[in-house]
Amino acid sequence: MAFLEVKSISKHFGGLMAVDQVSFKIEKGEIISIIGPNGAGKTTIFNMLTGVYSIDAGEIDFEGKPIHNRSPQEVVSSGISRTFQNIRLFSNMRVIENVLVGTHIDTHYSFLDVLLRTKKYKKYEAENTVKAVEILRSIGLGDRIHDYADSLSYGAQRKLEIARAIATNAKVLLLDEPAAGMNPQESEELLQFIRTLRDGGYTIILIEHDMSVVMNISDRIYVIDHGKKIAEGLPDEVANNPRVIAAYLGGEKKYAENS
Amino acid sequence: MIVQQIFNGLALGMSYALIAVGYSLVFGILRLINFSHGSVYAFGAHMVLMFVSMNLGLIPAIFLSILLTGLLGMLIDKTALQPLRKKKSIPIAGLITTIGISYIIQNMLMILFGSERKPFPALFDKGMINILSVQISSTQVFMMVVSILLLAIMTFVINKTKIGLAMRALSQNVKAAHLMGINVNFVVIFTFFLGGASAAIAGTLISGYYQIVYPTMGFVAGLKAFSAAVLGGIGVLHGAVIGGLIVGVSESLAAAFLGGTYRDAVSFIVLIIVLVLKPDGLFGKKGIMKV
Amino acid sequence: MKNILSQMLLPQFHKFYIAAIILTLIFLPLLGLSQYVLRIMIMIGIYAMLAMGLNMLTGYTGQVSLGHAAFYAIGAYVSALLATTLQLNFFIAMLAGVVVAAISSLLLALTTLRLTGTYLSIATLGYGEIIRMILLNWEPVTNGPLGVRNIPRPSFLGYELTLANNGIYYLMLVLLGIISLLCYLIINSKIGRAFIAIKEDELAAQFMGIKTTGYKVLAFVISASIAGAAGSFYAHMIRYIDPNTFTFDTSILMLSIVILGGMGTFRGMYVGAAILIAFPEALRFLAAYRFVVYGLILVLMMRFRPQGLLGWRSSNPYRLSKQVSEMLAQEGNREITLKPFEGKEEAVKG
Amino acid sequence: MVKKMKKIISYLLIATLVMVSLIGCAGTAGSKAESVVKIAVAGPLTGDNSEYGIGFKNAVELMVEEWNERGGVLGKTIQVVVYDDKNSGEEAAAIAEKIVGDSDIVGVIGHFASGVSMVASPTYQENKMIEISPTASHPDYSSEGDYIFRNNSVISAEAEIGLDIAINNLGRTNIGILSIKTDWGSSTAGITKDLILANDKLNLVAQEEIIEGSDDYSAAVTKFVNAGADVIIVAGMYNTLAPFAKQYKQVNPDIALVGFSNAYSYQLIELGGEAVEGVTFPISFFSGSTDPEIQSYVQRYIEKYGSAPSALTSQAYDSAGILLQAIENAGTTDREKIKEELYRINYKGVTGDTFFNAIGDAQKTYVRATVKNGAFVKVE
Repeated sequence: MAFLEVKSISKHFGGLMAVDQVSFKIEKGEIISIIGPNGAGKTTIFNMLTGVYSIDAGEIDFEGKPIHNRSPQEVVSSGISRTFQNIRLFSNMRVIENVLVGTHIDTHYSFLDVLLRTKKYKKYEAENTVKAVEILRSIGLGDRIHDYADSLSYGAQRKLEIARAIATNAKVLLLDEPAAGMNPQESEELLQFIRTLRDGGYTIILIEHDMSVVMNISDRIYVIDHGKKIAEGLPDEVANNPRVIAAYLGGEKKYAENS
Repeated sequence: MIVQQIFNGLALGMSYALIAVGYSLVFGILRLINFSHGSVYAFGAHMVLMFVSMNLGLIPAIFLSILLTGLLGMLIDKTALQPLRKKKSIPIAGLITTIGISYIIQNMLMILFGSERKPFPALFDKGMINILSVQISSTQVFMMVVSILLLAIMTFVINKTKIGLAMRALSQNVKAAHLMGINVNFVVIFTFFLGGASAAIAGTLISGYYQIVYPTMGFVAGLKAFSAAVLGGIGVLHGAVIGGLIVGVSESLAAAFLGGTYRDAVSFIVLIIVLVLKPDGLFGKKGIMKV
Repeated sequence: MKNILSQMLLPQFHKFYIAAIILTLIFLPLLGLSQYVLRIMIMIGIYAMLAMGLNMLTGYTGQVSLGHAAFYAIGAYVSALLATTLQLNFFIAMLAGVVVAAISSLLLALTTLRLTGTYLSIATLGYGEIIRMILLNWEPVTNGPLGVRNIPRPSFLGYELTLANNGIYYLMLVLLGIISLLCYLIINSKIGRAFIAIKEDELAAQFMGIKTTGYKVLAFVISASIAGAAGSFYAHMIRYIDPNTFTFDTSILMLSIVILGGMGTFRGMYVGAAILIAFPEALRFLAAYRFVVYGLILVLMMRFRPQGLLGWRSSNPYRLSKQVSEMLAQEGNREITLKPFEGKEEAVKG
Repeated sequence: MVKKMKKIISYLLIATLVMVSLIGCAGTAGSKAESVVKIAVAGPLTGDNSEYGIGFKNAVELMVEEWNERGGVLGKTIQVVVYDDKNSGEEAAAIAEKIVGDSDIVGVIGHFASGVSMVASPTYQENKMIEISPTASHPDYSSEGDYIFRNNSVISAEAEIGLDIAINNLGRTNIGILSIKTDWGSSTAGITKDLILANDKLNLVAQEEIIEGSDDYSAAVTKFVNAGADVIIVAGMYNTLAPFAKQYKQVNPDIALVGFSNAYSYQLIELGGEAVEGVTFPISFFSGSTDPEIQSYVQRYIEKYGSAPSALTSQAYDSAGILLQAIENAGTTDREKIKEELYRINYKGVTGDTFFNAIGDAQKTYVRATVKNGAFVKVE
């Protein structure tokens, strides 16, 4: 049994089949990528995985237990955390506070502890703060902890989102176009960081519409178009798959017409 | 007696429906609760009164008031709301702004016209009509006819004209509408003009029926009309009318069976129940959450 | 000149300023201020409490309540009725007022769980009106439009606190102090962070594992409890209450203070209350226009300074506790490899 | 740096604002002139009920003007100090402190609503400040203390006459009661109801309450019609009575309506038009009276303010007169002495002969008036 297994999940909005019987699996410590043209249904898959949308059919199992149709909070506490395509940081909070919010799930003190400032409160606050600083240092934001989140550069904000996701004690990270809007150098740094995460034992699912970004990093690639999985396999296999090329060309063409 | 009370409620509900259309119109396009609508309604009624006292005659006074109140609606959008959209403020900023505007208008009316109730000319008074032991006043019938006419015109504007098409496009997706070359600010401002004009019409008709105007007349009536709009599915014009009728009737029945002091409470309870159980209202459509 | 001024704002002086302000407030009545000025100070204090409470809900958690006068009213009525009918001591009556306000807010919050944003605000508005209708109509208990009279003054250890002996003033200071402290403790904890996260981005907060609904309810209850306490104090201070004090206008005044002062700040609540309560007294020629001014404040603040007059971000560094600084210093700058969460023991190991 | 400057400027601005506010609050104690007697007027000059507060102010200023023309009181000029309580208890409490802090003030005419008056009256009582409210109607108001007076009709007396009008002047016995949900309206309805139940000849067919803020009375009208009422006693101001009459007469033109002196205002006719024809009420002030004093008062009032005085305004006018007369009788501005005089006074004013009973309620004599051809006429 795979670490995380998605079995032919579907979702439709009204008459539109947004995701149609998509399946994939990922083993512990792997990086897989889900790619496809804009509007193919990639983010919808993330939304189904993380409990934003209910699924109409299919099953999602994590560590052998079903996790579909749960609330986002339950999904997070089972060990799956995500980032967003359009960054969703707590922009009026400081960098470190953003990460501290991530440690919320593992902070077990009561309202009374808060009012009385008990030992328990102090212990958790201290430990979590240290943990947050460590995560930020390791991701290269160690000198920015006092800054406000929205004062960071675009690339740094994406990193902060990942740091925040890590802070939730995640085992699986779902990264939605993490390199979007980055210059090649930034994006290479980020991919390097993702690799170190994998080496540390994290399991990572990436969403990208630009295939070239994930070619060198993915253990496997799944290609989605119009809500359907059209190809899967090693990066090289997928890159040469005629259906994928057609979808991308067709997709690009359609996209060009629209804009 | 129940039948008579239901008819009382329908007549009352028609007045809520008239006001509710304005809420629905703006909400349908902008997803904004225009809290100032109630005071704009009071403004419209006061303008009629002012022009009448200038001896312009009733009909020209009404038309001037509709025009001026429509302009007030445009002014509200231009000065207070458009900048918020430009800045992409939080949605609640719009609500707070319109509450502020409603305070400004209502209290300016109080300062300029005095807080007391003032007589308003009767519009169309031909006495009572008797239908099978139920009595309806001719003014109510007149009101109903005008309301339906107004609704028909609004529906026509929205569904059959070019600007209506633009309004509908905007209500679906502002960004896309903008990309398609629709002048978003113009359409919104036009919507506010329609909203203001409809408030003036409502103000004239309702004041003409009760023959009373005063600056705070829009507060409670506005809230109830808002309940009506929500009940019918805010953003849906015919929903506003049906919502208005339901609120009116339930209020009338509450007054009949629980006592007159419970009627306001009943319409607020209706509001909360609808919000909680069916926030999209009777005829509203459900939206998809986007992440 | 410029330099001296900006030097004066350095964080190390803040404690000094706060201490100076508190001392001034404590010694103020000894300057022989007239009772009229004291009354105004007390009203400012009450509205600062109310704003403090609303701030927890609106300023920090982002849920705009347009019916907060309801909780103010519930606190006032419960406390006043218990004190007049059962001769309960002020402090016990106040506690009861707070509890009932909390329970009623819990009921409201639980019924409106599904509502967000504007819809929630409108529901609170409706709720506020319904509570006023109940106060007006439930005559056997609330005495309807006749109100509750002869509410006893607060007494402390058998000593009656009045305006003349400054007791009421000091009671106000103590209450405001306690409420401020409670808010401070709550905000600087995971609860406060959860509140702010919900305001900033509710969905992202859910993905941090925050049970957003629960925290929103909590914010409601905290906020309503504070309003209840303020209401109870008001009732015993003013000694006669009727439903007319607790209208939509009162709710809007509270909201105006929070918005003017600066949502999500403490300083803004005191200053906002001071400005909005004192200004109609000071600028009498504007009295007729005061609601116009409240309206203008809402409009202009939203337009030009949505963060409020005092709503700037602190430029001080984030305060790390001594313990944390020591732990971090020990660690030095050693290389850290992040490892996924595997079990409880390793969970918080650095 | 710019940010810092902004911050400094905000701080300074706010500090100034707060300072100005506090100084503004404190700074009015000011000039103490020996040759002046001050009386305070407190009522809602702004907001929803400003028409009544402005009426108070006008009336008191008119009365004071008359006295000053005659040389003032005790040889001193009388000065009116006006306070706007915005019809809010919070405001009234602060204003009361301000008034008692000014030792030149001998008495207060105000406040308007009972609830507001009762927030302020403990402060007046404690500081031995005379308060005469021309409008407060809460049954417990005047028992707040011996310095607290009411120059308003006592509800029970008025209700009795109202009922007598229904029976004897209008010849009706099937009575409905409509009341507004305020302290006055509820008390009046309660007392009227008890009176009807105590009288075998009368028949209480329906009782309805309404909350101010809605102008639709159709539900109440339908209930009264169905209950077979032939007369309705309306415990409401002119702004309730007029629209109610309009809506009722559309359905049943034969209905008889009885009002209270609170509704006695030229605005009743202005708002109600034909519908208020025949509405009858007990009044203590009749602007059409042939009494030369009243005629000159009404004339002066219209000359100065452009409209005829209402009953409530006239009660404020008399309240000021009573207070000034008491000062004159006492021969001093010592408030305790003036208070004693107030209990002894029998004042012949525009609202009839007035004297206070032991708890400070004005005892008045009533006449009956009705609307005929768009004007108030006395019923003989």
